[in-house]
Amino acid sequence: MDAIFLQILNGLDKGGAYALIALGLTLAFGTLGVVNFAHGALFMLGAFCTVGFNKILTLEKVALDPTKMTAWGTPLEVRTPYVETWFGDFGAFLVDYSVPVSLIVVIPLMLLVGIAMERGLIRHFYKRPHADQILVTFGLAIVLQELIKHYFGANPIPQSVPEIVSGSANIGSWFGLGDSLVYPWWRLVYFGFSAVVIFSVFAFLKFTTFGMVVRAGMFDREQVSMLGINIEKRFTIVFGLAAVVAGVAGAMYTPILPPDYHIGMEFLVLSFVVVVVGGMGSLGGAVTAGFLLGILQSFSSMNEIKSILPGIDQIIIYLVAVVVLLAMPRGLMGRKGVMED
Amino acid sequence: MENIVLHVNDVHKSFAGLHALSDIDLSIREDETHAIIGPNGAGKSTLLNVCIGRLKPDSGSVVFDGVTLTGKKPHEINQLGVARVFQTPEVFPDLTAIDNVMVPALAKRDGAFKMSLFKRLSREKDLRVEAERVLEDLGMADQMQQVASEMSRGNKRRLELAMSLIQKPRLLLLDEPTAGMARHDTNATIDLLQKIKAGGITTVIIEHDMHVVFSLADRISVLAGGRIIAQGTPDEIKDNPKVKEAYLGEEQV
Amino acid sequence: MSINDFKLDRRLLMKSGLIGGAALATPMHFIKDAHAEDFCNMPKGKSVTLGFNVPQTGAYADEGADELRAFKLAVKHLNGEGDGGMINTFKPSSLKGNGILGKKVEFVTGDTQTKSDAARASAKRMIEKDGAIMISGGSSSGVAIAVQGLCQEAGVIFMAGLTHSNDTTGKDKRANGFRHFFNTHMSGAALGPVLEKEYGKDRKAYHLTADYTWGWSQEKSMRQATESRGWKTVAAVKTPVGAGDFSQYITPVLNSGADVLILNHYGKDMVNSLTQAVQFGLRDKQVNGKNFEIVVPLFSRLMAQGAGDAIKGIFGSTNWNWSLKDAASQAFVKSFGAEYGAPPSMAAHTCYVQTLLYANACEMGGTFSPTGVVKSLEGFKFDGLGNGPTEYRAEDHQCFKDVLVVQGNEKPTSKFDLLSVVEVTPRSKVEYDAKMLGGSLGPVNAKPC
Amino acid sequence: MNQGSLFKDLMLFLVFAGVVLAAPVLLAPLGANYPDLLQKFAIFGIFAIGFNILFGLTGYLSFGHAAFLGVGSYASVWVFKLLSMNVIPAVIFSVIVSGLFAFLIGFVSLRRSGIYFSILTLAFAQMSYNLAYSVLTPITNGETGLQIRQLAPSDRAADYVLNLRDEDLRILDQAFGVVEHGIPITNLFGIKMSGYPGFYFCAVLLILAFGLSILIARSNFGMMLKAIKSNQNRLSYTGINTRPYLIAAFVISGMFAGLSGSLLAVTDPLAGAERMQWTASGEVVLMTILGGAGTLVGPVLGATLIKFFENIFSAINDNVLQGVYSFLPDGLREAAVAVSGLFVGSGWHLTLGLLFMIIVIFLPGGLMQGFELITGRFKRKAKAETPSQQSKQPAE
Repeated sequence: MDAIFLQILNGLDKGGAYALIALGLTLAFGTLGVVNFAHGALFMLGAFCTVGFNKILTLEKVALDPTKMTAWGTPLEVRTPYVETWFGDFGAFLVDYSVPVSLIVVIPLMLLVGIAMERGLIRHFYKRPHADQILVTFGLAIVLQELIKHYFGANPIPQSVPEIVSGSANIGSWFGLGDSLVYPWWRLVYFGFSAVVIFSVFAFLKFTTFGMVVRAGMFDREQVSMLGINIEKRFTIVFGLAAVVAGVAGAMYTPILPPDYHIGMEFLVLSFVVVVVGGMGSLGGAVTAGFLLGILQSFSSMNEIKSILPGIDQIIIYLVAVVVLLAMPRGLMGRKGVMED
Repeated sequence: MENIVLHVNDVHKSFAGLHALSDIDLSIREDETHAIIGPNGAGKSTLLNVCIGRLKPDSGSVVFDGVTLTGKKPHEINQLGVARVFQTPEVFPDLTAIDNVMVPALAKRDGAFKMSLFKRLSREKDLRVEAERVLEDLGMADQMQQVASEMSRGNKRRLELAMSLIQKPRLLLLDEPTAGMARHDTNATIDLLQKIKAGGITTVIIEHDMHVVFSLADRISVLAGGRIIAQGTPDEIKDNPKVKEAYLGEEQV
Repeated sequence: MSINDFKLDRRLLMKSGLIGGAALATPMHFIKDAHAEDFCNMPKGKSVTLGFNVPQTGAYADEGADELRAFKLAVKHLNGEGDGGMINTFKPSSLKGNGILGKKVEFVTGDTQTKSDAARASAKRMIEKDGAIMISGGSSSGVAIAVQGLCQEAGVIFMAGLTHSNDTTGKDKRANGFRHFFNTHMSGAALGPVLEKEYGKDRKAYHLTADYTWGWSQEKSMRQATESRGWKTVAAVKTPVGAGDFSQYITPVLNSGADVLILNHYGKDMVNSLTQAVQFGLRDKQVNGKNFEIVVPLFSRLMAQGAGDAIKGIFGSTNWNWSLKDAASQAFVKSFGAEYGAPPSMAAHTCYVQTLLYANACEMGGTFSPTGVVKSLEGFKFDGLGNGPTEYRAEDHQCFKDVLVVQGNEKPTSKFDLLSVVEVTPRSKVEYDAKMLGGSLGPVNAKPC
Repeated sequence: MNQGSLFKDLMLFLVFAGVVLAAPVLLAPLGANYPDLLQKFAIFGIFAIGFNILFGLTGYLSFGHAAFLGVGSYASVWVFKLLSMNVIPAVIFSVIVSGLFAFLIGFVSLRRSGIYFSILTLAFAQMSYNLAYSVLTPITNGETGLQIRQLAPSDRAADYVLNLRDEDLRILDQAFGVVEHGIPITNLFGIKMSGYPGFYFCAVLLILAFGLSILIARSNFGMMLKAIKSNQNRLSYTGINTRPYLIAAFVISGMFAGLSGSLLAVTDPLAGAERMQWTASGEVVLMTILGGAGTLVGPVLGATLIKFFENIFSAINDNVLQGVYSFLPDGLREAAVAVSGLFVGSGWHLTLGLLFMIIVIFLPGGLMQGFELITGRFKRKAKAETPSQQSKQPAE
């Protein structure tokens, strides 16, 4: 019973991450019609904004201690972070909270990245064949990756969570289910965070005039343009929004998965599968598919199931994708005519 | 009694509770040109789509030459000898005019599928001659090597007509062949269609333009609110009060 | 638009005619003069070329970069430049500091991408194009076995880099291949006594195992080593390689009744699963009245950086660590640190040692011929390369030496100071019968290529 | 202008054959004239040609073609292990097996179009990869990859079934009394299939594959595929059942992939699961688009370019750069080496990424458009047509 409860939590947590990643992709892919292979790279950039932020916060003053030597005969370096020297306790607090605080940096930076990408590159590819979009965005993804590798190295870089949420929450005691039901605080935070972001994006597109115009534009761009509305400008902002959503998803995920320059590629295929299973052109579909795949993946990893179907956890995502796409021609909630040819 | 080529029996079709077609009975005779007219939203296109298998009727059947078309796939219906020209010209935009016509020619000769991997298309001399002739007949001798996407709308429409004609269909369905045309082009189209008519092809034509209808049609069915309200020769239709009522305020008959 | 319409003018036709003519004459130029060569890529000039095949892209790129640093350092030392590093401590040494057999050592590099196909393509280039006579490097067993097989076919020597699977010198051993690095069996054998001492006999272990050959082999070795000491195995669960998020495999551990989690993961999988296991509070747990513990059988300091604080206090094994105090290790660390400003990793160490051992074998036999090199290396006993007295066993071309059991440092003094050595398990404790792992070396390939 | 004359096609074929056979000479100045890389050029050329038959002609973008390549490799190695080191049975068997596999996957995946089709093929390929890597290890030998082994001792013949991964049978070779020392090498009736003979074997098959692709592109069948790409819906109203055409194209291109997988095993008998990973499927997509999808020669050029970067650029290290810039004074040389070092060696991916972007931005029709620019045809053509249409055509 506990095991199932925990797997549901795992599924929700995973699903939150998948949904968040897919949400950004489907904004650009399902609605603007751009096959964005650089989406994973945006996720990775978000993560590295956080890493960079933390690096800056922990920049150290290096003093040489000539009395002690390293094994290779140079004086030992004594390092103290500037932030702590300058701000004392507040500095320490900043370092402790660097992951959530970094969002202040991640959001504007990713918005800029997204807008620059759309203006500088993607815009010229709206009318080009999907194949060209794939090639150019894939090229861009590689370039971004290599730049990150150049500055941060290839190894994963750990990020710690704030002290206050570093342990596990005793969920069992909340529901009177005993003490053995524990779950890491940060994962709960991440789940809550993804829910907030998803709802904000939906609310933004649903209740603002901007959102209404964008949704109309997704259905019929020409029609909206004929009304004298500058839909291109709004699409730029939508792309920026997609970049922000991908970026914050990556940033907040860093304590769970120490990021390296390649992390985006690992999420790329998954995010495409989630978006397509959800159905092209449907934000709700992407989110639903994210949670569906997250939960199914968690359950398929249970020993009880693996012992009957060995290796099922390795292929479950793809298996579900095949079943859904064969049973429902346009995924869970896809719109007709979007990316079908 | 003349031969009945197409028989539409008591067809019903509704979309989300809205009756698009009800009690449709229609017989198309061999070699006649039959026009279906009606105000906007009368269900003309729906009827045509039912005839070519694009839409499945809720009840009733469509029988072509003794074969029930209901539930058949588009290519099967075409292979039976039913060709269609679409309202917005549907061609192969990336292919040249001659290739656009070669494709249906091959479909007619080789059937719905043939693995002719090594047969060079350029060696299909007979078909090519025929295709060129059809294009020439339609006044497209100069455009044979032009890629369809670069053609004017009028030329695309003629090309599509050529694609249908090369198949020598037993039944040709034309969906508003003059939609959006200027008067001058419309007249040219009428001439063209008259030529085709003279060649003896059973044709069903959906049209808004009464000038076109009365210049071509042998018989006319009037559709309104998803029902056939009148049927007869052009002269009969002209004087039919129901038709006048249906068209009142919309168009001068 | 397709090429079919590109203009065929007379010039092009003439050119193609020319090309056709050239094509007919071609093969003759490329069949090497077999008689002048006794074995593949026999060095004829004043230099000898070694091929260093390391991951430069992908997850192990940093490890590969460190290996490459070590190779360059070894070449420097062999050519008599720099401070000589471990050449000074290595004995019995036939190295003279004037290259190998008087020929200057040169090297070529390539990118394995940690993929067998790419690694073999890269090694083939070194052999076919650059004339490399020995290939070394790599940071995974799949790649090592693939390249070893290739070197066997081509008739050059393969000195394996970081490869930990039993198969490299077991089932998949080859006469032309040699491994200095230890293997999963040795890890298990070395860890067993330490785990017993630290955690007692009455323990229940839960294994998470990377679902591929190395993972299975590591799991098997750890189960052997722990079960023979009274531990029970509660469950052994296979996890997909590159799973990223391991939460769905970790939560079942919580209520399984196990009190030890053994992570048979390497590289990024290890970083992720360890980080996440610690986040799930496993190490703060009390089970069966004991502290819950995590064990990582194969530790790499370079990769462990990625797990941050999570590695503190965790036991594992390693082939070598820069904190060792013997003269050889210190000489190597000094030389490497002075050159690159950071201490070498165990991957770097094994690559450096392999290069020296190869050079030494050539000097011993007085020849570059694979036959001679194999003969010199087989059964070669040496010391002064950082692992104490070591022997290249003739039966399986595996080095036998002491194995280090390490623990994550609670209070590291620098970002390099992650592991401390808690036990040096003597060679006798980790040795096994060569027949145990199966496979056969086959004949040495020293044919011309 | 889709129909070249027979004469032009023949000339194209002959020039292509000449260039391929002379590749060892032509590529010498680039340092790419060693057997392994030449083999890779030919093999991935075949792969890309086959992929182009599906993608270039029908517009259906498969993201799982590497699965067929992988299956072809495994099938070949199994033939080597069980029957004979002669490459003919292996190649034939591989093409058949991958064709069957492609039929199965195509039959299901082609029920959908557009992105849905792409994801279905991706899903099948990823499942194949994941299973081959782990659960199917008894057939694929997992991460290590399936290899040729020494013969099982004859007295063990009774229980060989248990140990086939590690001990081989080679029934045909044994029947013909072939004597083996250690692990044998693949051969074509005695000619060893490594080195240059291996390249020429692949080259001949590449030329045949190229010829076949010309035939298909010019055939009635090819015209139907182009019509599918242009307007599939219209085609079915024209009386064509598009599904069997698509399945046939899918199977043919799967067989080309199987052939290239087989040749990978022929020239280097080891079959690993990573050949089936999505990155490998992505690679052939990139090769085809880079060269120019829908063109005849483009895919081969794209394959050559990517393999060239992978093998030659990645091998350039600081030492080599020092040599290249040796003519510069010290300080300048160090700077030049440092800057160039970003793009070669471990930075070769960066160069590749930039190359992708530059080509697709400036040459929307892929390398073939660049080629046409050089041959001057583009300019003449541009007078007749608007440049945008001209440039748009090839990649659609």
